[in-house]
Amino acid sequence: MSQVQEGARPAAPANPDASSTRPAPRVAWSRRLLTAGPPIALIALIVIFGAANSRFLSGSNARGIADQTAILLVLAIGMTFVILLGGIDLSVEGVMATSSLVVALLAANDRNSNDYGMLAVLAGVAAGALFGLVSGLLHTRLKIPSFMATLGMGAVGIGIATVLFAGRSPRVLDEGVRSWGLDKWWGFSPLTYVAVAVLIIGWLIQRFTRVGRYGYVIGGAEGIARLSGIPIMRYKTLAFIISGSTAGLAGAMAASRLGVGDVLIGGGQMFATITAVVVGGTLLQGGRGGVHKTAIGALIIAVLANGLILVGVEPYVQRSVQGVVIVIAVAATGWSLRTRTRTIK
Amino acid sequence: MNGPVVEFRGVSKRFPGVLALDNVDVEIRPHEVVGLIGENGAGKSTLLKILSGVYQPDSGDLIVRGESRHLATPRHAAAAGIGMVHQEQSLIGTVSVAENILLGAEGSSVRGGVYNWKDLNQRAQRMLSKIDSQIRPTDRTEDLVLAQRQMVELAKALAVEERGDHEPVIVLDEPTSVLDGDDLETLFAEIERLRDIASVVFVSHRLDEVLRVSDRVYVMKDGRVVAERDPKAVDIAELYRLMVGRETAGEFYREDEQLEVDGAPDVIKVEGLGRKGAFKDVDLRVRAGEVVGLAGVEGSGREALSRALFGAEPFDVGQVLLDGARLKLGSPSDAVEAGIGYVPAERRVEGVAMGLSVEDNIVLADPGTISRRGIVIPSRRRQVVAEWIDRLRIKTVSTQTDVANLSGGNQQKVTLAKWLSSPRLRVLILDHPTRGLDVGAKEDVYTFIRKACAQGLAIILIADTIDETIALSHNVVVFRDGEITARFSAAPGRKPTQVQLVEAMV
Amino acid sequence: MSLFRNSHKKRRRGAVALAVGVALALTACSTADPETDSEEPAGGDTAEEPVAAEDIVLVNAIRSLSNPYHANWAAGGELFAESVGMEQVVLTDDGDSQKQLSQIKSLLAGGKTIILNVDPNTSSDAEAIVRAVTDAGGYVVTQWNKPDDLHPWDVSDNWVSHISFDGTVGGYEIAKALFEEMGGEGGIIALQGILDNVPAKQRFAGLQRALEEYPGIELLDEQTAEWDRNTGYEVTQTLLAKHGDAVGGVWAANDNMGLGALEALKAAGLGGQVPVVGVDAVPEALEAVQDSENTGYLATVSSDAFWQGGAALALAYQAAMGEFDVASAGQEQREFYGTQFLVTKDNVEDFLQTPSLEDLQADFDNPFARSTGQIG
Amino acid sequence: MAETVTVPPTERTRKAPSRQMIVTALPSVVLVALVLAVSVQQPSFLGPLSLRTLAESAAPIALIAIGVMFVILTGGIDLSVAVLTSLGTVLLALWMPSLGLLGVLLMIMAITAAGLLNGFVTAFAQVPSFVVTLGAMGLWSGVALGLSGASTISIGANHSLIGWLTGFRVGGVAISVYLTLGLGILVALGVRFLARGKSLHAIGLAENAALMSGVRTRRVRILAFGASGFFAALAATVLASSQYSGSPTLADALLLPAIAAVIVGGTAITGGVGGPLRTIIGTLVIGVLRVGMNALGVDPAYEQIVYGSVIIAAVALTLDRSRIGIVK
Repeated sequence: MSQVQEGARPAAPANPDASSTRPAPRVAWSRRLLTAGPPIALIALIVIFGAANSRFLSGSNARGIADQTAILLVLAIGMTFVILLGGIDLSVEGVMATSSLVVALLAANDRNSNDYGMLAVLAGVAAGALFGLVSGLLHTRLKIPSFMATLGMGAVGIGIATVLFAGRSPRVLDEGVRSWGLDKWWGFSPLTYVAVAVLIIGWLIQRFTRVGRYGYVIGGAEGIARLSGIPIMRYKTLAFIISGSTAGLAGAMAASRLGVGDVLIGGGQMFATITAVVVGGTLLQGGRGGVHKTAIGALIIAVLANGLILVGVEPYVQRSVQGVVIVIAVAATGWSLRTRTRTIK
Repeated sequence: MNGPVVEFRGVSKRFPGVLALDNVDVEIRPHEVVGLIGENGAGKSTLLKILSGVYQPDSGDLIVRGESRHLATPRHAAAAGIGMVHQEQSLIGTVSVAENILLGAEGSSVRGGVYNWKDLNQRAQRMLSKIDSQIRPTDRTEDLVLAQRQMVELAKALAVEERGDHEPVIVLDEPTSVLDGDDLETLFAEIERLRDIASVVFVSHRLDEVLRVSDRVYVMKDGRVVAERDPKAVDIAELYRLMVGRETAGEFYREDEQLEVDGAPDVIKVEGLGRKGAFKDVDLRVRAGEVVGLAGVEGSGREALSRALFGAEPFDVGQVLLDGARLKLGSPSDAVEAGIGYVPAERRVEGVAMGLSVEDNIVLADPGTISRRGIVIPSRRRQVVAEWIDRLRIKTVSTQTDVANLSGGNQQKVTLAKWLSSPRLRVLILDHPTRGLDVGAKEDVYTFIRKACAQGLAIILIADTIDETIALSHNVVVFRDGEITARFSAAPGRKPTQVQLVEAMV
Repeated sequence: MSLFRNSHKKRRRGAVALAVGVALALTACSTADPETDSEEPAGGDTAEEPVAAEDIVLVNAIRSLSNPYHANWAAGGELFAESVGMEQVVLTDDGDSQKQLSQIKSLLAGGKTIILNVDPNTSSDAEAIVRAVTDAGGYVVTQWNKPDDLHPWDVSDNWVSHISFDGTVGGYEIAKALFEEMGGEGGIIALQGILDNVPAKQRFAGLQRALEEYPGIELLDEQTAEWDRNTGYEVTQTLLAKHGDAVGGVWAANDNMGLGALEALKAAGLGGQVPVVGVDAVPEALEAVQDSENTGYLATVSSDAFWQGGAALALAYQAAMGEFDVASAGQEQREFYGTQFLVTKDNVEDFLQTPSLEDLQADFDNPFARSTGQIG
Repeated sequence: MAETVTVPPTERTRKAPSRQMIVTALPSVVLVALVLAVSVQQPSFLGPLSLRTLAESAAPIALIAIGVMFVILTGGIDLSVAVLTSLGTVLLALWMPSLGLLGVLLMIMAITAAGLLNGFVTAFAQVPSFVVTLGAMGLWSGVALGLSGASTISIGANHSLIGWLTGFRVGGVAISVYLTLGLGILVALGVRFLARGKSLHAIGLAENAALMSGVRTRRVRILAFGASGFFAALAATVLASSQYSGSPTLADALLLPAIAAVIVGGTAITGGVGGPLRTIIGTLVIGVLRVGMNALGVDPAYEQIVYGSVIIAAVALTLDRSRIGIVK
């Protein structure tokens, strides 16, 4: 129990002298870093790239960034709910793959005679939600660590997608679905508005519902939550369902954008997503953060990717950068919690 | 109504190897503050846990407002109008005060999973005004100072009254342990106020506080209620005698086996040791064959000191000398290699390695005894393990048994064997070595402590009870608020009285 | 990067089952290995007198049957087998190098003489496969992937030939088609593949050659899109933002990225206005080319999988039969480039239908007919 | 998982033995069952050649698996091990032609160092291992792609230096197989007979107790990650030997099979239970499963589904729930 509480708040000092001092200074420092850091980093990046390349700040590129943030943002918002609980969802790429194929094969396509239009998108989301449900149940009922459960489910997702894929990417012919990726509303791709909508919904859930509020409670101190009689399993499972649904939606968005369903359509997204969440300032230890922070994080990642391309850096360098960033972000935010006898696995 | 709000009738609770509550009768009447005192392991916390629905009694009745109740979970207890203020804080830092106060009891404020903040905050505000606190329901909890959080805890406990139409019973478990000065006064003021709207159970190590706020005091000892007193008609000294008084003393603690240590060489010396917020200016010396007992209430700094001496926690200033050589204590392994052993209070987490066999546990600390140049010699391992299982009379099916399958007493013996079997051991730190053990196991432990002395070990003892401390030690050092407030010589026959210690402790 | 790297491009069952079945039948009976040739340090074997037809197994080892390119490849092999009145075995490895190797090995275990026409997963697999086959006295023709510094004549006469396709030609041809469409004026962006195999580098070299010939064309930017459609989309989108209207055309090192670019252009409202070219002639690209007025997908390049599956197998077969004397063959026959075809809307129809045996018989009889010279 | 907590309730003691027995026996049973099932479908499966192929293709996976096992025994995980193997093959291809044997040594040292780095960050920054190694996964794959120019590099000169690993056969089986078995046995002996051999298990089972008994838990944890890197390097050598080259993504596909092998072998993801020999059995189960799926005519497309399910099922089965309070 003890370590878990450490994660939640500064341990109460043993002696009176220290009792009335506020949360230990180092914690305050790391909290300041959490709140102020990401926005500053974002602005810094924009300034740097703006200086490096005049086109970076052009309207068309801004729209490009918005479009490229859309899918990542949707994924990251869902992931935030899981990470707030101290869990993780490594299955996003698999879920996206399955979802994209479900969408491509249910909407009008060049493989079969289905033509369910927008219902296909719903089906994609539903498929994602189902994955989330299974991951959640595996995690809560069987007590399988979330990263293991979702690692497995991710593989299953890829597998199902591969079966549906059957060697050739089915093309989406449905005008409605395609228009998501192709139309422009006031200059922005509809996908951008979808992402914004998801962001708002995510924020409302986090602010006004049990799922959201208990996310902080359970992630902050699961033991206390249990003592307070909160049905922890239910809310954990719900968080995974949310994450699964957003991954499903992201898969649908990718399908509508590229006009195909593909097994590798989510390639690299898991990294980008986790990075976006932790860079935004949500602790992997759980209990701290939120979708509003994640929005910043997603923008940082997208700007970084876009800027690096503009400057002409090979895409796979981003992978290294993101990898390092994840670890540093987690290490920095958890630094003040280190003790000699703390056990971290 | 004027009958008792809560009544324990002949309640007993047994845990493996120990009878935690033995036929206890306690009653809490409306609008009174009941004090509950007793040493560690006297049964206080078990009583409270039953009251708050964490444990259920094996036998006897818990009667709430006239009817016998089975409180299966904390929720049931809360529904019955019983609210806890836990010893270690039970607030979530990252959410608002209101959410904490009504955690798990949002009720009307959450419809269909959707929050009605206005309503939630109003209800929380009502609780806060009851103890007329200035804290705003919308404040972020982790931004409050500890005293304020204590108030929120109170408000949270009060919130249980919303669940029924009756006045609540508020249980304050060591609420003062993290408070001081003005904060303390505010708390007492609150308790006064609570008396008008609720019944209060007040548990504390600080007897003066108990006497000050309570209308009645129950004294617990060895799982029994040994006395019920009127605070006006009793003084601290008597309370302590009731709490710890034991006739068995002498032979029970093997005092006759206590050896003379005058003139024995210093083994470990502690000079000006200190860590901010834990302990300061600690000077100690322990001679070969000597037991130095550290006395003090919880949080007095003695536990922190013992862990620092073992390298499990850091210290800022001062130094530790072993046989005159300065020690580097960067980690427990440093201490172990220097010949310091530690028997932790958290036996089952830090003492024995659950899942490993008895054999592996015994050789865990110093594999050197069973290996040559890093390679295990099976024959020697068998022999060493067998020897110590025999010496400490460890009851186990085989050497390969998972130590988790042993009783608490035998687990403690395994922990002792782990250290005693190491030839390089010079100093043994015992942190509550008899906690949770039955009488038989306790006596064994005492015997081994004496034996260890005979081998010339230096022993630092944090005992479970005061008389244990006095009886086992050659010298007793008393801590309060992280500082040494008194030192007593405790040679056989010339032992200090408990009262003397107590006065130095509080 | 993906945690599930190995997962992609998994295929249908039929072929696997078939392969296993045959492998089974083979392991049952067995014949003596052909005698070894002393002058061959690498320990390979060559057949001085032809191998009896009944001791031969015709094998096409490809990624899978349900990707159209390799499906056509297998169909070509089928045509050849038919022409010599034999059965062909098709091994599919689903992009798994380990599996590709072990499948071939277990087939070799059968003891018959293997006539193998293989498309190694990566150039790293080529050597292992070749050594396995030649050590067992089989005959192998490799295509596309092999380490540059490894040559058939250094290894064994049983490694009959390595056939590849000069990426520079493909890259050059589509570039020319693109530039012509642009009227020799304007700026283009280029999508590079992962430089995992030679073609990527060559195709880009081809582009550069074309650029020299068309001074009016400016290469605004070149970025790798990792052969990937999604990356192709995002890179194109970003480069469009970077260069705005300056972008008059998109050159892609393969159709996947080209099609990604196509989507990005559509999304940018430039669908059909900015021409795109790619390589590989994947069906989607062919369809896009068919309709190039609207899509703007001008051209792609085909290496004619039917020929790759049939003629190359024929070559190995002829070597086994002694009809083609490997030992005395020149290097230009041991490592040569096959012919590629620029596919535009004028000739796209030919590539949308399966050829008949008549169409290919000539190439089976003389596999070198389509050689465009030695590799390198 | 991030912060699993040690809670030692007493009821575990009763369940434990039976669960232990299952976990220990089951893998071997499953293996035998699978082999029978497959050989019924495909008698030639028991023929020397297919067995050889099985053993030789299992060797590198087994090496990687044994590496991860060290980390899993401590209760952690190493997601970067496969990527490190790929990086290893690249380094070999880059260094061996010019440096020869020295190149091999350098590569092994470099990859081991990368493993140790994982350990340092985990132990000193106290960051959950799956985060550290997830990051490392991204970092090193990027490095591998960069160093190799994202291309496959053939090992021309000096290949013979490692070629014998898979090229030279004794009793019909390549040296790499003996190497793997040998190392497995060696590790098993080490656990049994080294004075500190039980440290890994102690940390996995009860880290606090181990720490408070003077076990240098940080050092042990770091060494575990180092071992993981070391075995990754060996796997890289074997792969490079059989592939005659190095490629930045050569071994990435082996992560899931390797983890699956460890868990299926009966090593609990919670740590403290398991060993190298079990892991080798686990590898064989996975290997036979793979071959078997083809033999039984299962669509290769289902492989991933099977892996995923197998991992989850195995974790669920071997997990010691009594030892984890709060699972994350």
